[in-house]
Amino acid sequence: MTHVSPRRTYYLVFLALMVLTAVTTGVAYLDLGPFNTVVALAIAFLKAGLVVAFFMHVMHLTNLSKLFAVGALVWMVILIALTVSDYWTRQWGVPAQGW
Amino acid sequence: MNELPLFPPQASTMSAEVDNLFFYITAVAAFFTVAIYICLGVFAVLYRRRDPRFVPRPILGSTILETTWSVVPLGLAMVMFGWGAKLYYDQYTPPENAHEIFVIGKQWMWKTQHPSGQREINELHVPVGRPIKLTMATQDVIHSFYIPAFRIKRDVIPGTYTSMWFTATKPGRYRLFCAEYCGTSHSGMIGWVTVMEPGDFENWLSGGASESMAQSGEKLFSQYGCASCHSNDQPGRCPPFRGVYGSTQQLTDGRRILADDAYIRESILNPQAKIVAGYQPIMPTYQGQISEEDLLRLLAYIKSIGQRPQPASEGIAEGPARGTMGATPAPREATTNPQAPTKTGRPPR
Amino acid sequence: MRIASQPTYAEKVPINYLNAEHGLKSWLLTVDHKRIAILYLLSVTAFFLVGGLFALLIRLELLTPQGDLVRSDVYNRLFTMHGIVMIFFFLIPSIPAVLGNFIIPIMLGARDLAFPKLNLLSWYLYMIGGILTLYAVLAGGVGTGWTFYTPYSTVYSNSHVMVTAIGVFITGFSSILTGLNFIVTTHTMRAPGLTWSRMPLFMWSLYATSLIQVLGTPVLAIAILLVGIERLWGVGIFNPALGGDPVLFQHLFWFYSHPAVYIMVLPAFGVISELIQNFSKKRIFGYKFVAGASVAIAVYGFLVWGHHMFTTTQSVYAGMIFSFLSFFIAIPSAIKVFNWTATLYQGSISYQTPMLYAIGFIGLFVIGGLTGLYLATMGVDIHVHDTYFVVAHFHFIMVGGSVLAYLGGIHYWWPKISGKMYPDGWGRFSALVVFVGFNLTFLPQFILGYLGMPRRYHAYPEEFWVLNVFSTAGASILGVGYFLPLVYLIWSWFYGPEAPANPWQARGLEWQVPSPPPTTNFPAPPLVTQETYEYSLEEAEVV
Amino acid sequence: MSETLTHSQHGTSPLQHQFDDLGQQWHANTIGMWLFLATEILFFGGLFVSYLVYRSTYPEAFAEASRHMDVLAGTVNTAVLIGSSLMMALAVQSAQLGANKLVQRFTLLTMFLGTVFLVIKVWEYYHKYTEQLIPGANFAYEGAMRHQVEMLFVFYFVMTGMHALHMFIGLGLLTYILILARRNAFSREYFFPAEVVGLYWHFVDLVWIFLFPLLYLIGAHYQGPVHK
Ligand code: HEA
Ligand code: HEA
Ligand code: HEC
Ligand code: CUA
Ligand SMILES: [Cu+2]
Repeated sequence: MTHVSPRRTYYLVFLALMVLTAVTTGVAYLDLGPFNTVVALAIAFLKAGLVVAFFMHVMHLTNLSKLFAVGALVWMVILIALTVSDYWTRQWGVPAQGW
Repeated sequence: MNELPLFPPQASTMSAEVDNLFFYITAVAAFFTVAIYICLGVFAVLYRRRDPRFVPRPILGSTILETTWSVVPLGLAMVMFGWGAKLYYDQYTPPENAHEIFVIGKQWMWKTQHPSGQREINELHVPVGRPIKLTMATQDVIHSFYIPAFRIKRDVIPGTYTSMWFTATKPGRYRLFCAEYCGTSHSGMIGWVTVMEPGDFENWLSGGASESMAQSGEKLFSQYGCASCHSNDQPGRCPPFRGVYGSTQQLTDGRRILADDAYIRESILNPQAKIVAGYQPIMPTYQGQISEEDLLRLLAYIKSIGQRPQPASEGIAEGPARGTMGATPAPREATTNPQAPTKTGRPPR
Repeated sequence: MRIASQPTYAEKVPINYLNAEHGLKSWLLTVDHKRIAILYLLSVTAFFLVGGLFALLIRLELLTPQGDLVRSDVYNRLFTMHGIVMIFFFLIPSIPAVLGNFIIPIMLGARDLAFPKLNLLSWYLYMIGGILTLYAVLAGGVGTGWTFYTPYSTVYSNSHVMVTAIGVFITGFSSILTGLNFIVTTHTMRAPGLTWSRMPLFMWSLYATSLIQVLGTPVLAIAILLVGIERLWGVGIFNPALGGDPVLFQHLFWFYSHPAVYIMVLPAFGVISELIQNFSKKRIFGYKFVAGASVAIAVYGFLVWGHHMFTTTQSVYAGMIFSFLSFFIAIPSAIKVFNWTATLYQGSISYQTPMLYAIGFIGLFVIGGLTGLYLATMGVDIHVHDTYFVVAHFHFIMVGGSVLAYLGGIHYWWPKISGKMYPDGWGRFSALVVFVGFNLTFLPQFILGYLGMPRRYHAYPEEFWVLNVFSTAGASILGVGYFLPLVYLIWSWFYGPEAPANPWQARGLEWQVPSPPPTTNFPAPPLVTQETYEYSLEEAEVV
Repeated sequence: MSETLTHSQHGTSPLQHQFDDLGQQWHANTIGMWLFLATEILFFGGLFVSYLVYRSTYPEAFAEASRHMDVLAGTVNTAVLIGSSLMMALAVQSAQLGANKLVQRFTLLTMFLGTVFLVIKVWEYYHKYTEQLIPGANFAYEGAMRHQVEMLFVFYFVMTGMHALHMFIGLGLLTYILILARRNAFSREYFFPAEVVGLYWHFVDLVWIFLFPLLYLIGAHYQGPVHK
């Protein structure tokens, strides 16, 4: 029911996380237009992925726990997507005088 | 206690349409209700327990039946959706020639003002047969402007303009309610809508107000010191207003935006949010200093000197709302970026 | 050591969960799911009476068009407190926390829930939240509507919003923890042989309910927290004067509160599935569809919340998406209704009290659900939004549906819970009274709504008078209908005849243990070899 | 170090009465924690979606506000928290091996780094106070988009405040693990309290991984409103 990872893995993951932190801070000072946000989020997701995969041992979980983890993310996407479907379409194709 | 109406009067072009849809749904609902009740009743009698030891034969189910009673209701429901969405869309698309009336909700009354200057409280006079567009604002909490006889209702949300439109079809007096809970006297925020023959309406309009909304707006314009900067025609430190309303404004950050009600409102309350190209951000904010009523008058004034027909499709495009939250604050952005994908007309994000 | 429980085991045992220990402390510190269920039963009933009292005052005020019984401020607090108490403190915990708590572990063949201490903590959180809310009532009440819409709730209302918000916030965590407990229990505590496809339908529906509780309630918590922060520190989150958007609050609120209506109705579905089968001695028609529909409702339920916001500044397109999806949610509900009806076909139906409630439920839920279709239709909702049509819609589902199912479930499992039988004649009579009173109260409200009577009105125009009188008359009858079970159930607790282990010849592990069950439920984990609803088998063979 | 299922210092079995065996108990505890984390994700999700709505509405104001964040403190804190996550992972690993001494050491290190994080956080808050950037209470920023700028600070305080609250709860749970380790409770069979608390602690770390760029970094390259 359990999997013990070698310490080395943890140290490597830690190193990767630190490097990514440095990168994300560094990149923030370059003006990439809208890509600043994209890069920042991409790195954040990468880091999150590392934590979940190695520190939280998601790979060695039962399918059920994986399902809950994924489910929570899906629900988060529902929350965001449908809310944003309102805010980002409020301007669409409304007649000239506004309504 | 001797009145017992069971159905509301139909007094706008929308009433009959909403009622027809209502009858359609009622027919579907009645069909299923009756069908289920009959089954329940018949089974209840036929299969009542006679012998306590009798064990009925189990029936596991039937995929064909399950599919039927999923697909058929869904089909009927999709008609409701399509029909309802169409009515809704129509309701939010005022005709071009609609006559505009301004409405302000506050705890706990409705104030209305006609462009020609007449003001009313908890009353609204409109002519029969002419599309009327209400532009609505609130000074405090959310209210909701509701005329049951017209089958229309629209929330009035602070911080933005909302609007709705209708064409009354029958002269008479109809109830006007506030439908969104707004505090102590929510139930007292009611009034009457009076629909008149066009001739009577003209008479009614001509009696009363001494100055039009645009005229009062013009006075306010100097009163609030706007005139110290802005003039109608000479460009100087400030943009002139001739032709502004309804045009597309070029902003310093490259966006182009349609100057509609919400844009004008924002330009006054939060001028720094969108700076017109070629000008400095020197305009002071008037947030909290101008009442909603005066704002509407200023708007009427700026409209009166600025209205210019807007070509229907001019590459007007959309983007995420910036600076304003509401629906009217629909400051739409136009694509200036030549290499932007233009198929949908949306600027790249 | 696994034995199939012997039929003799179902006979009376001298020591059961009720008399195993004595004293107040043995109740307040218990971790036994059955005792915690009793704690919930008592508190939920108390809150129902409080909420019902408010309802009675509302109806009395509306007996005349003028607002002459109470001041408008008081009236506003009445319906607010009525809504808050009924929803958060009565209906949401009712079936899951009372019946679910009692029955789930036994149905699954377990000794207790997976986390008994957490279960007790849930009850305490619920009580703390409830007492804070009651404190708010006594201190003068809260008058924002149960929906807490901003900016009224954050900037304008001078009632006790903070205390109530904290109360609801805390109760939310009770709900989350209960849901979590049930899900884990369902996954890990099932008796050997009790596969998912053999699981009772009550379990399926509570499982689906718990998913909603776990995934939806935190968003309510955060929405309420933001309201509290905005109100306390006067910062701008939803306040338009400070750059916020009041409609964002509505998004967050309904992201929880629409799924929450399924928290209130799914457990009812589960109860009805049990009742229909056991009182017609017939396995459900289309087990897989009925079970799957519960989960489908839990999932779809999260996709439709914007249908409460058609008249706001919500974009037309988002509105269309939400409307479109709202119709899909009708399908799993339809599947349930049709399958229940089909189950009766060629059954052997007996009309004891629980079954009367079950049939009443179907009849009223159908009307309540179908009127939801009017509301999901955008063009019509523009007219009936925030009118009594909506009030009638949700009372049909929540009172005509869920409350009836709750009463049906209480009557059904009462012999198990109390070990006593109640007088069935009185039971059937009061079920009838409830049904009549209910229809008289809420049917006229549909007409009122389409006529245009707005909800949350303290006084109303004269032309709505007659229908309101009907409604108030109905509410009084309804009150009597609720009062009767209160009396005879309490009576039976003390004086009723002893109940056998399985008074209804029903199926399900809970009927295999004595009434009332011993503290550990089963002497050893039972082995399940059959699906739950095998009426043709002799009882002894079932386990 | 204890090997047997039923062993602990006090002679009572770690197996709780409602479970049949430790495997079942482990399973229940792990999925319980994952479910709880699902709840937590949606709890923060409500905040994130509000943030998203306002940021996409007021991009400039948010960038402007973000320039007032202390990027250095934020970066250091990120590193500190990741470090504490590493210690946590090592503590869990030690528990899996039944090495109670190591569990104690790593748990203490985790708690130490967690505390450092909170101290830096408080220090940051204090600076916001002296710079008069606390919304509602003393917000002295007087630029053009005052309210919109203030909005990001509201989110800053609510989000980091909620995060800090979770850290406090985490510290409490770690204390519990410390006590268990001192009692030599962990063994190769019975280690899941550490594992479950570890999941929680890593989750808190995860939240911060998103908060950091979203709050601190969006203004780093921003030069103020463009006025050509
Ligand atoms: C338990 C509670 C519960 C349940 C289960 C439901 C179920 C449904 N509700 Fe309801 N609703 C509420 C409680 C509930 N509601 C509350 C409390 C409010 C008001 C909140 C407030 O503002 O205070 C509300 C408000 C509300 C609104 C907003 C109204 C407004 O404010 O303007 C809408 C709009 O779409 C709606 C729709 C629906 C729909 C489509 C369903 C569907 O799930 C119903 C599905 C069921 C059926 C359809 C019946 C069975 C099917 C058949 C017999 C087959 C035939 C079917 C077809 C032809 C499709 N509800
Ligand atoms: C579970 C939910 C639930 C339940 C069970 C009920 C039950 C009832 N409700 Fe409720 N109602 C809501 C949920 C519920 N309601 C909600 C959410 C709202 C919206 C609130 C808002 O707008 O914010 C609402 C609003 C609402 C209104 C609209 C108010 C308005 O908009 O102005 C009305 C009006 O008739 C009403 C009536 C009733 C009646 C007559 C009952 C009856 O079924 C109640 C019958 C019960 C009794 C009559 C009590 C019996 C008790 C005794 C006899 C004992 C006496 C008491 C003591 C000894 C302490 N309700
Ligand atoms: C100190 C000078 C000043 C005063 C006083 C002032 N404005 Fe302005 N206004 C400006 C400048 C400069 C601009 C252009 C830059 C911008 O968009 O902010 C502007 C822009 C506008 C616009 C947008 C015009 C367009 O072309 O898009 C409107 C509308 C407006 N002002 C209305 C008002 C009103 C109404 C008042 C008084 C209540 C007022 N202004 C007072 C300086 C001023
Ligand atoms: Cu204004 Cu209700
Ligand atoms: Cu809903």
